[in-house]
Amino acid sequence: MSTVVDIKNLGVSFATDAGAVKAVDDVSLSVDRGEVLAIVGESGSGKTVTAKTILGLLPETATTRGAVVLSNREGTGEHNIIALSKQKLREIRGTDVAMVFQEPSTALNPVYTVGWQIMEGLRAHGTISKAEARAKAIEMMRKVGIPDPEERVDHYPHQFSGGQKQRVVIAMALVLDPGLIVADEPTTALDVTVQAEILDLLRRCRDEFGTAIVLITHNMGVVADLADRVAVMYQGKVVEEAGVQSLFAAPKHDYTKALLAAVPYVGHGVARALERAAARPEGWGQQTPLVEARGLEITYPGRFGRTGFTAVGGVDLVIRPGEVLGLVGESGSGKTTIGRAIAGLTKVTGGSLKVLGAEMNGIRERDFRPLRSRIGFVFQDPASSFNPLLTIAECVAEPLIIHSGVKDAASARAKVDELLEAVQLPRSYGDRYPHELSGGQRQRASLARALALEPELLIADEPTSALDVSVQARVLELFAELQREFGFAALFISHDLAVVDLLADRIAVLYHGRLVEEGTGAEVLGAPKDPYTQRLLASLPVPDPVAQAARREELRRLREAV
Amino acid sequence: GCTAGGGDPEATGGTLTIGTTEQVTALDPAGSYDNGSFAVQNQVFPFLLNTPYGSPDVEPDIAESAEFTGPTEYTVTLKPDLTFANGNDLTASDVKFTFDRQVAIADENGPSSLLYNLDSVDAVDDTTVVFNLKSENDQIFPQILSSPVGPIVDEDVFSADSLTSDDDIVAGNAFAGQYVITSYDFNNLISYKANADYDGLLGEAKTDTVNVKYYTDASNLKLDVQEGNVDVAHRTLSATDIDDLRGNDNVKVVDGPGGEIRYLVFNFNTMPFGATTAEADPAKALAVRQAIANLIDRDAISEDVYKGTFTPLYSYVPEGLTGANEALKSLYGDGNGAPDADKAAAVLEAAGVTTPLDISIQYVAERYGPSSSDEYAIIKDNLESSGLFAVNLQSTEWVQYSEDRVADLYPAYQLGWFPDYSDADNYLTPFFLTENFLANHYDNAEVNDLILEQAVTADPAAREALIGEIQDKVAADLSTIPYMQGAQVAVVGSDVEGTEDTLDASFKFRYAALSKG
Amino acid sequence: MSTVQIADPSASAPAARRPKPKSQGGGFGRYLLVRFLLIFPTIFILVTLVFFLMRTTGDPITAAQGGRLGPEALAELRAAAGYDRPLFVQYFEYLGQLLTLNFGETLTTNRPVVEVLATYGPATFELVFYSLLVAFVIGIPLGLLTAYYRDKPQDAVFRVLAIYWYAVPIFFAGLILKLIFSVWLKWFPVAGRASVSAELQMQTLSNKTGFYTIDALMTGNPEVLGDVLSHAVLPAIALGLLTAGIFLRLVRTNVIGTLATDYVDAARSRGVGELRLLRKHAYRPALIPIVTVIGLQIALLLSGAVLTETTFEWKGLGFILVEFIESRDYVAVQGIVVLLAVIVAITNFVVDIIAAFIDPRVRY
Amino acid sequence: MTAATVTAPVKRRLRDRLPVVHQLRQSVGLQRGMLVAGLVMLIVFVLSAIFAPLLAPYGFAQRADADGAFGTQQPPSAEHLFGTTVGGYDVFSRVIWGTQTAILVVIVAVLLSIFIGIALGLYAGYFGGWLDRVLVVICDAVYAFPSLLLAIVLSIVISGGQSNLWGGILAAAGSIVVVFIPQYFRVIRAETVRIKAEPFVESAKVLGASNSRIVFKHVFRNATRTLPLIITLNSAEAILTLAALGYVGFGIEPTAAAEWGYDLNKAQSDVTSGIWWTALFPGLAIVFSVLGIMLVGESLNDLADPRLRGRRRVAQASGEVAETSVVPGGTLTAGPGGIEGLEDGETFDEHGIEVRR
Ligand SMILES: Nc1ncnc2c1ncn2[C@@H]1O[C@H](COP(=O)(O)OP(=O)(O)OP(=O)(O)O)[C@@H](O)[C@H]1O
Ligand SMILES: Nc1ncnc2c1ncn2[C@@H]1O[C@H](COP(=O)(O)OP(=O)(O)OP(=O)(O)O)[C@@H](O)[C@H]1O
Ligand SMILES: [Mg+2]
Ligand SMILES: [Mg+2]
Repeated sequence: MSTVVDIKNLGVSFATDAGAVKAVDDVSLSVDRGEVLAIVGESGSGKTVTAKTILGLLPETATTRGAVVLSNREGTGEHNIIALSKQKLREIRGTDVAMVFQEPSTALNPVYTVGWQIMEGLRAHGTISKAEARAKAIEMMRKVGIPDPEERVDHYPHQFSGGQKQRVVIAMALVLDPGLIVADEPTTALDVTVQAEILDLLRRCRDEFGTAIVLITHNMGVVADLADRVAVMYQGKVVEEAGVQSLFAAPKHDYTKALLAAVPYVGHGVARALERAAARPEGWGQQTPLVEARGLEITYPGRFGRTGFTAVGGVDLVIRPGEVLGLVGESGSGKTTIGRAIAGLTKVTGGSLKVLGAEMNGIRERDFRPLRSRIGFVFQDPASSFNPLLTIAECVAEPLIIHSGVKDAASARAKVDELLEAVQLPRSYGDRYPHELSGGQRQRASLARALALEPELLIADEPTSALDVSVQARVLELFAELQREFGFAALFISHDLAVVDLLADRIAVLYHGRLVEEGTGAEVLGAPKDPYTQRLLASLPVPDPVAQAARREELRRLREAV
Repeated sequence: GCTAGGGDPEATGGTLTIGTTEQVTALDPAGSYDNGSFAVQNQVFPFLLNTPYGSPDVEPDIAESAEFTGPTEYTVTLKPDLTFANGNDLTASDVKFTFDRQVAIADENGPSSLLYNLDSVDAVDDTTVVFNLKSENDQIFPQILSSPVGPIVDEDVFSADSLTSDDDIVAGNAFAGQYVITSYDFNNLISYKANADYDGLLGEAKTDTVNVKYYTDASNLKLDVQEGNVDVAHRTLSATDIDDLRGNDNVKVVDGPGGEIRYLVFNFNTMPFGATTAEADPAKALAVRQAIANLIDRDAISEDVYKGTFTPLYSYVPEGLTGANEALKSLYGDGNGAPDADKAAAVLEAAGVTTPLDISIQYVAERYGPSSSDEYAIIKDNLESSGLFAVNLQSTEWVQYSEDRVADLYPAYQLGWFPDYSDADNYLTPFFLTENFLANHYDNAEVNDLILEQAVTADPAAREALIGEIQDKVAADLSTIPYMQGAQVAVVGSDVEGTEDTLDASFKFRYAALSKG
Repeated sequence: MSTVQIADPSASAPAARRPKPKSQGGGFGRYLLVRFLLIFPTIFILVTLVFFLMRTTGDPITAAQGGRLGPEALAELRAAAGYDRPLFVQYFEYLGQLLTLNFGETLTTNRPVVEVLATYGPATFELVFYSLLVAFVIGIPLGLLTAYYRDKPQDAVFRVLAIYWYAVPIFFAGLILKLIFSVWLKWFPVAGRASVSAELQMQTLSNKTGFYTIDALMTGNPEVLGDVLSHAVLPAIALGLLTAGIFLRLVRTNVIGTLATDYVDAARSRGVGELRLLRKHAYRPALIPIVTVIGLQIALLLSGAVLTETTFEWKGLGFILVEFIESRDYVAVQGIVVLLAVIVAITNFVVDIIAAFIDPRVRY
Repeated sequence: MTAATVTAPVKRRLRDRLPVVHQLRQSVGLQRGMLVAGLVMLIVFVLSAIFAPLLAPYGFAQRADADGAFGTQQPPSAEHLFGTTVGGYDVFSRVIWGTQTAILVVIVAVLLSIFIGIALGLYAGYFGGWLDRVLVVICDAVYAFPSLLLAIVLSIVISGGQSNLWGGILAAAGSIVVVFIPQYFRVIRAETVRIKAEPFVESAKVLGASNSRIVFKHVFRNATRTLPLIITLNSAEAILTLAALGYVGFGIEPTAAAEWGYDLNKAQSDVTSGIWWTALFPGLAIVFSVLGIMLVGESLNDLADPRLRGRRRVAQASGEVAETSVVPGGTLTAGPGGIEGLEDGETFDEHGIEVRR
């Protein structure tokens, strides 16, 4: 095996008025033909910058040191990317190295057909007739698994689903048959089920085309699924590099250890849930539920008189006091919609939804407002759920001002400080503006605000999806602790089974606006009955290369069975 | 360069291009009462009576004779065998039709109000028309027949009870003046052709084809005449433009007497010490008017603002018209037309007016040309530099102005006047009768009677004397202060002849007099 | 751990919006219909607004005869014309007329409003057309150029120039253009839409359209066409440069925006050259917001046309409207306003269709 | 997208929070050049308005001094730097005094339209309903009407065509106001509609905050971030509209105030007669002031938009190793600094993301 790309002592700094700022520091890596190298590491550690260097895609403000030696597929020529002229760079991009982007919907130009975009790469490199290019594009689309490629070649990006778009992006990368594909978080924007398919496709790229892949990801499951070798980056440096098995089995660097420890596994929560169930008082099951949905239906009105869109239909669910219900499902399945309906943000259009005894179907805002003090809401995106013009203390004080008759933020300060400490934020953070906090800190402040009035019910809509794994772990822990302490009931929404599993007493699985399965973690995750849940579980890559290999088999069987 | 040439390449010799900034309202004489429309009508419609080149007085045009055959009976005999350009006969019946429809239509934009003295019209035979008048011996009536209400129209083309559209008139070729219109693009371009059938007072047209281009911006017209793209620019170039063109060898600037006047009106009720003010005192009010009359520097306005295109006016009837005098010249200022601040101060002191006196003066921003503001800046200067007045000067948009001035809102204000016909009466009757259009509450029974008398005085000399007397009396009262008289100015290419002939006191600019050498 | 809900990094880039939910697809025709129907409330409001505004400014009779007639005579005429009746009576009368598509006759010149529109509309249309042409030819390439050279001296120079074009009042620019190109260099005529001889030739056409370019073509005389075109040059430049400045800015902003999107980077990673990136990948998506704004610019352009028309003796709607406002010709003003509203609405309508043509996400 | 290392952040200093000052400090290179040029022009403009009585050798309506009348259309000379007008006024003095009129109109126009526009925009955007729809259609209709013509009609309506200083200024400003209100309305409404859907507003709603509290505490201040930019653009437009009104004959009486558009109107025939100074200087004054304002506006726009802003300083490396976390590319991370904040750059530079040494 020969080396496709050899990165030697790469250093990347961004030139600014205030001097150089280093993003990548003395990184050396190499990838062999047909090998998948995964780069993991926390956010901002320089993964993307490293990857972009391989394609020479860094902005003009960047200065690079070291060498990135790229050889072509045949192994006949070598180029040091860093020293290459613009024109030369253009020539090797696409032929020697290609890139797959994170968000397929933004990596495709919306105003051109996908065929046009695939062909463009072909025509940018050498003379090829239109018909030939088209034939090649169709063939490549077929290879990446797009049905009816003859027809779909003339479709526009928006006419494809997210997974298909990513396939098209991969097709574009493959069409010039490059020796190396750099994939920067290629599945982050996709549902787990789709993610599994794309990972399959990437694996086929390696196996059938012999393409080397540099795979950048946060997701240790993906690493376990696809990578041959793993490089762990931390603060611009590669702190550890090892084969995938040995890395998972015996991480050496502290950061790697911490990272692996922070990754939630499906099944870890089962024991905890059992414990909690056991601790419940007698007759708990008979208490009136805080939330009770019967045949809940939510339709978004269509614009310009079009028929509306039914996001949620015929959902039955119950949340009892002190209970955490986990709501999972793929993107667009209606999770957020249900959460918002319970909080009175979205109108219920059918069925019945009782929240704290009030019937939400047809309720008026005025009647619901008094009940709001008993409900807390934690938003998915901690950054945008704070008014950027108010300090954290003012934000956290707001519920107190509204409901407990406190005059202003200053007089609520004592209580606010208490709350901040409860979520383990130093008091002094209260004087900062939201943007002056890190994501994890903001999420904690958000929790503090939601808990200010000691609500009976907390709705948390993907509260950790914007966070890094390690930060997520800390926030989840805190959430669990607070839940124990305050004893609120919660609707915990997430698309991540493992996260839900950690916290929830019961798990509800939503699919296309319908509840397909509901039960305790052990029931749903241990012995899923609904085929969708089964597929979901099987698609979830576990962060363990050995176990994952077995699961892959299982998933393949499952797919074939369908 | 690809500059478009001015002249029409096909026509030979006899083509003239005229540019104007006036606007046409309608070709139909019953639907228009403005200079722009009348300028067109003058070329293409015949009049019973008209002013010959070089004179303000009327003579029979397509009529053979016109005279009073009774105190209220004005008989006009047409020349025989008159025709319109379309071949229709022009008979007494057309004449009767013309005036009957004016009265019947009485369009709000029309001049029918000029027929205030007309009772009825009889067509006695094909060539004889009798106008039955309401009041006796109306000396103005012949002038009226040459005014905007007088163009004779074809009864076969025009509608008897409604306005006839420009296109119908042009299509019907209902013309019998010196020219006919061959191509008509409303307010953009009119093309005239000499009318060989015209057989009236003014004679044949000197130029065969005349194109009139309508401009909206005087400076564009100025540039075009300067560049030779138009041969004649008439009404209205700015004073600056004319001044500049006077020094240009490619063009000639031709001046003639003008009937347009500017005057300052006093509202006898609301002016300082006016009848309805708190300290009403007619003597003091008169002193104020006199002081102002003493202070206005006409020469400065004429020279600085108008560069000679307007000349000082010292009476109510403009110079050039029969009967005009210079009544104000001797009464006010230094006696030679220049202002006299000491005299003004003395007048006010004698009347016991404490100075400086606050006075508001209003003018119209655009109605009377772009220079009104400069004109009034000078007047304000004149009044204030004497130390006798503190002037609050304001300008107002025309429509509001017209409403406000008759609502007694303005103590003193600017107005201008364009004559309907070139007779002194047109500068007296509308203004100084007890009931007048100024509505400024000026009421002098003596003047009122004199005005009525001159209108029916048949003897020219006696009438002239009366007109002089009226001017002297009003000058003493100062109902208004006239101060400017506009000259007619045409700028013509150096090869254009005949302009002098038509820039006369008739205030009718006739294209037929012009020719290109 | 992966996340689904990564905030769309280019959410602010208009071209990179998330695809619309499926339920909204297929309704484009309906959307256009609604858009089209919106013309009517717009017209209704404008007409109402203008009706009452105009009535508060005085009446045409005072405007025309205030310098000749006394108050009683004026009042008599006003009564005869019906202006002394209650406003609402007059208003509903007018609405009734409008409903029967009767625009009436102008009060000052007694010409059918429709005829007035037919005379002056084409002039404005031609002027706007030519100036848009200038604006496109100058504004868009320069916009691309400045985007390409962003923050380089070329960029700064053209941007300042664009702002300058916007900052120079159009009448001032017109005056200077005339002095330089007509009086001094004598390249172009001073003003007007055609010279007298050309106009006379076009007058003889039996089926003249009022669009001088078309009429000139119909005369079959190349000199006439040349004459007409040479008259259009300066006004088109005066108005066009102003618009070009706006376009340049727009194109620059949007192209820079799209240049920062992932798909441009993606195309770059495929080896697509920089110029092609600019021309194909950045420009076309950027065109969508540009086209939309151009639609909104039409009203502005008509405003600019008022001044251009006065400066260059270009007898169009804007110019004539000022005259009608001054003479309080209610009927004419209202008629023209209806036409303007229709033009603006139709433009926006067409712009939507064009935008849809550029943007497949709307089309399907 | 961006990663942030949040080291104990210093509270933003005042100079970083003042709108224009902040942008000035933030700008670099040519963008700073444009901003500085614009600011300089703007300052000259404002100063000459404030100090007009000192700067102008004569009054705006002065036609004569102790030595007698100035004379009309006199070419530039030592006594009259820019010559005199057809009305016999000193061009230089009128150009200087004209800044006062222009600024008054700008202030009145912008103030009036801002208040009304914001109030309507907030209301319509937040509450929606039929009033919203009606207002939107009305504003669209007004937008469809050429603004200059509307301004003409309104100047007649407002002042009855009267033209003393305040009559003239109010008429000009008033007519501009009516044209501008729809613009402010549109912007504020759009912002409000957008902000209404922001999680922080929803979170306030979930907390049970009353509508008025949400509108004033949460929506209002966030909705006004783009205002400085619009204000500059509208100020420029106000000057141009005033000039255009003056030019078409609806200007302010020359003895009441000096107005460039009016002077240009009067100078029309001068220009074609070789008298260049009466038109050139008022014309240049318009260009100068509008150019200055536009340059500032354009620069603010660039600096507000992360896509357009030139790269700028990144905070000093502090060398501290701090917690790292993901900052999602949310749109509303602006500090109280004002107009920018359409971006995450604030966190990006002030608080040291690139702390990698
Ligand atoms: N254009 C740029 N200018 C200045 N700094 C930059 C630029 N691009 C990236 N950086 C900085 O370089 C560092 C590494 O960024 P990079 O995008 O490689 O992180 P990453 O590991 O991919 O993180 P993530 O997981 O969030 O994608 C970060 O601190 C980032 O802020
Ligand atoms: N305001 C809205 N108007 C119309 N449709 C909507 C609206 N909000 C959401 N939808 C649609 O309703 C469906 C469910 O949306 P919802 O946000 O509840 O999904 P979700 O399960 O939370 O997905 P995700 O994991 O992506 O957050 C989606 O198809 C979405 O497009
Ligand atoms: Mg990255
Ligand atoms: Mg969601």
